[in-house]
Amino acid sequence: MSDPRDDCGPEAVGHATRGITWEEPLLFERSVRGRVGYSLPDLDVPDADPADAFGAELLRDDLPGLPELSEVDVVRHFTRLSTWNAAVDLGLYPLGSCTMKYNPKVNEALARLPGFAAAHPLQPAALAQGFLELAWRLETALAEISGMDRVTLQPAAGAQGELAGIMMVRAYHEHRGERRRVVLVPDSAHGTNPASAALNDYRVVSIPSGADGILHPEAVAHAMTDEVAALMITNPNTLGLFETHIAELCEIVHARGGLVYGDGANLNALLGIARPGDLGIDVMHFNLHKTFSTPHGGGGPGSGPVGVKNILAPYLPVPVIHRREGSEGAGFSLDYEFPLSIGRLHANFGNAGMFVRAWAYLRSLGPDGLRRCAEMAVLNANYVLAKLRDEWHVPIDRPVMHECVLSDQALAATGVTTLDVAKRLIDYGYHPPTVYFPLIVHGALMIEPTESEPREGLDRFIAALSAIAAEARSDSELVRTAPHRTRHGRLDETRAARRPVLRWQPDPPAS
Amino acid sequence: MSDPRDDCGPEAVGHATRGITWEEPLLFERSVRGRVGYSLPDLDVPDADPADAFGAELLRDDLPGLPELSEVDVVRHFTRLSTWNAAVDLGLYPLGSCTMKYNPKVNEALARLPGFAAAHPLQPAALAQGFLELAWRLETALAEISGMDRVTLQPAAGAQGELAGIMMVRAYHEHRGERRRVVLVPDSAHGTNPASAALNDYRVVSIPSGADGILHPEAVAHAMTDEVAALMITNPNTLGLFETHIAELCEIVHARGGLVYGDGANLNALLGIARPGDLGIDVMHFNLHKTFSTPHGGGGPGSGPVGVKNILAPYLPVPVIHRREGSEGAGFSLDYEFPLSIGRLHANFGNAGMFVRAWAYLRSLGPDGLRRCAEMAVLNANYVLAKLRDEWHVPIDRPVMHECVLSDQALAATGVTTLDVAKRLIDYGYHPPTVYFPLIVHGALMIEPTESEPREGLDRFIAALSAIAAEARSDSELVRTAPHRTRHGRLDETRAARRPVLRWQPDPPAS
Amino acid sequence: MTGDLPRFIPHTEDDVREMTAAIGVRDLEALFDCVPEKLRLTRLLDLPAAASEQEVVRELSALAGRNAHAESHPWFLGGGIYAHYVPAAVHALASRAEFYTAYTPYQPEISQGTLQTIFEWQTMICALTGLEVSNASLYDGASAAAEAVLLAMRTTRRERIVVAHGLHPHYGDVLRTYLRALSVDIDWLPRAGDGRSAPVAPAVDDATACVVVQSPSFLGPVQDLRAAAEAAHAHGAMLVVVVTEPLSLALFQAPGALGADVVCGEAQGFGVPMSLGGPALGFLATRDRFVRQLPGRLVGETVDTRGRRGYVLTLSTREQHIRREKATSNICTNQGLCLLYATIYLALLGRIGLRKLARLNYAKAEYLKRRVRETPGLSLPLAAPGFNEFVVGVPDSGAAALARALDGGIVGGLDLAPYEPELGASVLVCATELATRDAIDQLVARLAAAGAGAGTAP
Amino acid sequence: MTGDLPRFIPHTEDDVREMTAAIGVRDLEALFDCVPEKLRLTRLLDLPAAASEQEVVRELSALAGRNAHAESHPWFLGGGIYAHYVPAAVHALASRAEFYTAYTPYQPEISQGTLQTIFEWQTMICALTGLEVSNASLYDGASAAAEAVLLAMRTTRRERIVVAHGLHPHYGDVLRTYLRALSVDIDWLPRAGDGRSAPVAPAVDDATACVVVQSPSFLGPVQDLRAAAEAAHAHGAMLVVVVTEPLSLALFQAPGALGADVVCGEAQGFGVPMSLGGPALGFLATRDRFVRQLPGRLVGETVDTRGRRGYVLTLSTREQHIRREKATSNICTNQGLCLLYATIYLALLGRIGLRKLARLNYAKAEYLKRRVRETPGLSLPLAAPGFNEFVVGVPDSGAAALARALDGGIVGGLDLAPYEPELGASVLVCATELATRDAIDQLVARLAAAGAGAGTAP
Ligand SMILES: Cc1ncc(COP(=O)(O)O)c(C=O)c1O
Ligand SMILES: Cc1ncc(COP(=O)(O)O)c(C=O)c1O
Repeated sequence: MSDPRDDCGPEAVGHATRGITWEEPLLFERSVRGRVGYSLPDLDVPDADPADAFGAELLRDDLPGLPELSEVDVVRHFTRLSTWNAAVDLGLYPLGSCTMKYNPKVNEALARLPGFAAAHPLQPAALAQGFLELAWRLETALAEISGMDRVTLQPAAGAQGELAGIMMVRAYHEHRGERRRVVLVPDSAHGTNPASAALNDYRVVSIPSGADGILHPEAVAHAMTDEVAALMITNPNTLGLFETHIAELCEIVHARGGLVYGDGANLNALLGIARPGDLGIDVMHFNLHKTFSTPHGGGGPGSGPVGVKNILAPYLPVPVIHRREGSEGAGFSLDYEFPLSIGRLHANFGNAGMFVRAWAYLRSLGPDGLRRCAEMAVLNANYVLAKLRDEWHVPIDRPVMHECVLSDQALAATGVTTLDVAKRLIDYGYHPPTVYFPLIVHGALMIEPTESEPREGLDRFIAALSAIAAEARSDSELVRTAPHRTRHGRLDETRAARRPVLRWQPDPPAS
Repeated sequence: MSDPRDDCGPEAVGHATRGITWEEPLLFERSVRGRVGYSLPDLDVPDADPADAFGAELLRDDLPGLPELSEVDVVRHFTRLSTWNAAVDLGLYPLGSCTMKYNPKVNEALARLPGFAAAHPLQPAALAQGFLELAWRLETALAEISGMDRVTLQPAAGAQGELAGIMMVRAYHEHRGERRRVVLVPDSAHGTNPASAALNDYRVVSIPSGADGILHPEAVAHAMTDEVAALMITNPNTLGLFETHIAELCEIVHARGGLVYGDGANLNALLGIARPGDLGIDVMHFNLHKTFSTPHGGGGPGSGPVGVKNILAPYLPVPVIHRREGSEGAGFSLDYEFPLSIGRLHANFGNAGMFVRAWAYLRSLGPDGLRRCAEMAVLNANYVLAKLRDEWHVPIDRPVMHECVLSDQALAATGVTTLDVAKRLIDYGYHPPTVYFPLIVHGALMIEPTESEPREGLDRFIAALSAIAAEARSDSELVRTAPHRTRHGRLDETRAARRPVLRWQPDPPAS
Repeated sequence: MTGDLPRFIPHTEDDVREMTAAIGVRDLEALFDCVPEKLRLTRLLDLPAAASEQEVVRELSALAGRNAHAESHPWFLGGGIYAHYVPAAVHALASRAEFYTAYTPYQPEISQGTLQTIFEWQTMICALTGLEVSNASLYDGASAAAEAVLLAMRTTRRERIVVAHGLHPHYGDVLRTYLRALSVDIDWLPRAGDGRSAPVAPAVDDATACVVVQSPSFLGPVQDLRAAAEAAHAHGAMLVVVVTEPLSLALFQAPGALGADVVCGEAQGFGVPMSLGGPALGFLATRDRFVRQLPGRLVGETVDTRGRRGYVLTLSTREQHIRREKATSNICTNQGLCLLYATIYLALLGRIGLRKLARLNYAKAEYLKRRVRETPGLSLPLAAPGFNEFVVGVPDSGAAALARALDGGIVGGLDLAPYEPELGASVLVCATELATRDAIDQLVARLAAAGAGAGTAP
Repeated sequence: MTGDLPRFIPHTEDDVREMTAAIGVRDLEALFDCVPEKLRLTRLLDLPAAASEQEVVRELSALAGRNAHAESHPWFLGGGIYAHYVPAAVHALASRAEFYTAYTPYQPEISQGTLQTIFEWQTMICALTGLEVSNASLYDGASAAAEAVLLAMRTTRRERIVVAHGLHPHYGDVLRTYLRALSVDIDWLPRAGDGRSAPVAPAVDDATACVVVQSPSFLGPVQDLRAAAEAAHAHGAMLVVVVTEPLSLALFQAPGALGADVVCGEAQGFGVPMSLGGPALGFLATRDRFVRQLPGRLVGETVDTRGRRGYVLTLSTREQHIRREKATSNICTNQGLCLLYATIYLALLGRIGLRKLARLNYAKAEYLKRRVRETPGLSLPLAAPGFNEFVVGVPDSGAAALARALDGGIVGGLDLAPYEPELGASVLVCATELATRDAIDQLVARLAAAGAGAGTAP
């Protein structure tokens, strides 16, 4: 087809085209009275009428909001829906800061073993030794990887890890009779950092990044007071830059009795290269769903273990997995004896299923493989940067680590914005990079290829971005109205927020 | 989009639209020297050089024809390829004669249990009692469903079942000192029928169907001689019609010492309604991948058990599963003591994995559910016929069973053929029906909805066919050049046959 | 491994050579020049060497083999995570890579599958809770309860919380953890004789932000939500209802209909594998007027440039990536895939099936209760009726009774000694559709007395 | 079940009412008026009543639990079906519904996924066999061998077959079955002392359609294919090489390069689950000039209306649906999904990995051989070298030796008594990448003598 909306440039570049897609309404619109999608065993005990115990008015007489569908309907519904998503298994998903690396299939198979998937959190430790050993080994490995002394796996995601970490910081100061009220957060930080600090009732003071995109000792020294409980730092930071002054920054904070929190979202770049603990970080979180390949699940689950130095160990959330040498091999138990613990963060162990995947990943890679991750992730990011540097505006043009940040400035004259570029990339078969973050870069396009993408894949992606830059100049309308190949054109997000429709409701019966 | 090639008619009808699709070259075109997609254990025994035993010239030094890819490459390759297929899980797949019913998910999960999927055909019977019991129960159930006395599960598909059945017929006659040379096959029969007879060195004599689409006693009587070993009959036949004279036909054949082979491909229509064995059939095959919901797998595997009356039991293929009552419950063993057996048809038990699925299906449905299958399959076929009768030409317009056959005759004036209609149906989101079969109907469109399709799904399909009939009159070009929404336009099959390219070969190095 | 490159990192040595050249660096080492020499790790990490895929499978299968699970034992252990049958279609569909290898649907045009699923979930949770708006999941039931309390505090600008007796003890712990930094006064109500909470009315005052009531309670009894609602509303406080067994919502009147302002908790019971309690599925629903205080993602309906209906993430001005320290919550990654499991599950069970399943669970539990009543040595200390879980008094100790059950191959329930010591020797038992009559009879016999077999059943 | 309609048959009673009305029939019964009254079944089928999904899972899991399998025992049993590690990615991809719920790709525009996969398979089989054209699978190795012989008979118009010793006995049985109706004279050659077949040359004459040689043979030895080819070709006969362990193709010279005209057999070893021997994966490759005699489906490259490359089923004039009784074979449904498994497997292992894996298998087998040689009581009756499988002479009887192995939890191999009685007490053992050194040592010790433990290893 010759319609440019349909055919995007030379096959060499166009990594996607148009094909047939099935339509599918909402479950509720498919529902048919009396249709059956379940099968339940016969009652092998006498039936019991809850009305006898509760009286009718406490009971529900119907669930009108739920659909009635057959298994066939449901299978087709979700199979069709799935085909409307972009995904790592379909192509490059360079969402900056999210480390959308490939999720090895064997990890999924192992997490589905009944010994993990059908086990219960409250079964006696004696009946869960395999899981406890796995969790203990994972904690130990994460400590070694990060240079921390102790690790808890409980936080369900990075943000909850931040919350836990800052809680421990708070407990630490309070235990020493100090009531510090401030947490320092760089202006380039992810939104969860200030939000997590605020949840701990801390006042957030923002530290400006230097013109070179990193934090400078002066800036931190200037903000550092005895009121400051901690500095939250992300290294490499959200511009993909290594905080070269990290050691000095930590000294400044430590000198005034503060602690340093490390946001480990970007740990992928440091695996086997450098350890946050060695850089002076006192407490940090890991994102198993980023660095350790557990799948992102369309928004989650993640897993946000937290590593601490010994000074913070007394404050770890309970229970803590305890390993004791026994006559016949080691045994594992749950230890609640942490009087200074911040307490529990999760009803159970955290996202245990992710521990299984992450451990399988670590076992598959080993120390050399982990280092290889970091090297290839950094190689890929710098390769993309090197190839795009000339055509695109690079706000801070320095060697990067795992990701690089471009901006739409070079296209200013064309009226094409970062959002337009993101949408047009979809036509080329790519999930867009992270856009408009970090906030300190105007019109940011944050590209994290991860180590999973082969070189020729990057070349195609680079060619697509070049083609789009050319399109912006030759036919900006084409870009500004993208995407064109998807089932949906650009969706109206403003309308969604102005007139929120947040659930389906049947049209009033046209009686 | 307003291009009719892109947008097919009112949303109400258009059950499909266009969306983004990922391109993907051949594995070999993706291959990169040195790329690794495997992981092998270290050698825990001394290495051994085969050259010591064989000498270099008997060994291969390379496998240049195989690709070098990472797991990421391979996963994306096949994930993308999969999105180019139509499938039962995506929508109606009314391929006549193939019974493309829904394949319950639980059957897949059960067949993957290591106790089935990782078991070996030659392990001692004592270590395979669970499987042998399942196979024995399935044989017993199929016998009850069909009214046959004994069943063998060995044939790997319907056609191999036909082969086995006709072999037994042959052995039966030979054992009685008769050397019959002819097999009667109706002109509406599936191609495998004559092919299977021919493989048994029988001369195939074709019996004309009556104007009403079924076999008439006169026609069979006329062809029936002492030379005839068997009549192969499909009931319901490939026009979806029940052979109402079946009992009489069988008598005619039996009277002259012949046997009647029943092609069970269409058994779905008779489940719990009537039993081939009661109709006079002496031997028949089942298609587990049709009637009993085992998935079609993109072409297979199928499974073609054969049921026989006692007169043919001595000729069953070996081994036969034998059940003996033991002190602690029944035990199962393999019986080879069948001196008159036609022998083996399969290196092992046949497509055992399909037995598991079929048995799970039978357990899920029970006798009422099976009858419900037949009723709903027949209801669906007649509903489609009733709704299309006026607009489409129905060569033989009688109440049908599981499928109905239309032709393109009503569109003759428009120049639109059955093939065009089939291709245009794709644009509407449907896999086309079987086309140009049975051969006795010119331009046949053979529609088998199966019981899996809900009524409203049929209504959409019917509306699509009506819309196409209208398009044929208003814009025949649109139909004759279909499909338009797929990644590929109509493919040139003639060219493929004229200049066969049957494997990929590297372009000669441009040195 | 045989010194091979990792199978899922595609770079060959040639790639590396050409790419470093294109970048203009000497070698891989040089890529890390920005990391100060003295900060670099000069050794390999001290981790076990890489294992091949088949070895990894062997190792982890062996570990899995050392855990009991609901497919290896008759299972009566609940207490917040429930053993229900998950239809095979749920796993088959949730295993579609387009779902589980995607991330938060920031880009709606290429994420409609995830977005429509969330919208369907929001709709069904509203129907089940009797409320008007639901978010797109939280970490688990415990953090959902904590987030609900924070929502109530923001909404009412009050800092006092009344917690009815019967909140899952771990939820209570998490609530304490979440509120530690804030000066909140929490009033924990005692248990009434029948097992329900002491009435909340006396405890509520005009400083109360919300009343938190779990129903069915941790010990099983269904609580008096209407009374709690009246008491709370009488003082301008909100009623937060916590649910740990979501299936109970199919049997009992919707909490929203009884006056709840927020209904939250754990939805694992809707087809999500138990998986040692995580990943689980926190849910939270409330009334439209509180939507701007809602934590977490939210999906809304809209149209595209061609007027075609579609779905997008919306009202994100509540969220951390926009509001930062002023956000309603710090949550970013949520439990999306578990939401998918539950949405598929609810679609399959549906309007009729879910209620039938709830009745099935109720009948099993009632039969178990009856057998307990009939069995000497066992007792039912709490009179208030519940759903599929309740307390059984045992002759010696919970631990001993459960050990007897385990001897019979049965995971019999939860020893309440660490949780409710004042109940004396007792266990919390749960009977779902997985419990056969025979297993129930066995359990009862073994809880009652050493060596007893099912023989004691009539 | 609770009297509910089957969950995967969507019709409600309303649907039935309206649809029968639209058709114009009284009721469902009336739909079957075309079935003569007296032929109708007047009772319900005598089958077990429907069970719910959870009950079906329990029942079939219990049956599965009563089978030994390669994940429950160290496994040395081969004999045509091989225990290899199947990478998880193979299952994950082959479980895509778009692959397994589709059928034969008759309609290429909506079946490119299946078609391109088959084309890739054809290409790789050609590379592995050293031939020029491969079909899209046959039922299994045995029927593939039979089809190969029929191809040779059609091509040469001759009816005499020479079968070298070492053809899998079950394949021999199937060959007899397939040829029974045709007047074919089959010459079964004896075994030579070293375990290979007696030379074929003396047996071939100008009436011979083909010589059939399995290599490695059923007993393990690699046969002299070059000699067989020369002998066959000298008389205008074809050489059909049968392969039951496809991995051996990665180690040894391609049969096509040694003169084979047809290479066929069983490709289950390429990532297809053993599944009690089926579904398996028959393959068949030959030379371009014989393509019109090829049985089964064939995929070819072509272009679409826009000139874009694509794939279609081709040369179908060979097939039953066109040629009917004159077709090259009666096959219709084949083993497509197994072909997908194998294609994914080969893509993952690839050019380098497959050879490394073959070497790994060879090394394990050689170590096992060495341990046998060193162990008193055991012997290696056949001198000719092989791949990963060979015959071990045991002191008492194969059955007794295997029973000892099983006592040690090991499935030790195949008792050859029923197959090659003249070899005396012996078992056929196979060592793949799954065999650990420790398991091998255990096996050897147990085959050798009752009660012996691994302790006897040096
Ligand atoms: C830099 C950074 N910090 C923290 C987070 C929060 O982690 P999570 O989403 O796992 O809660 C993210 C997630 O995107 C991030 O990119
Ligand atoms: C009527 C009929 N008979 C026989 C067959 C052959 O069965 P199979 O494909 O399982 O070999 C088919 C398959 O389509 C068929 O439709």
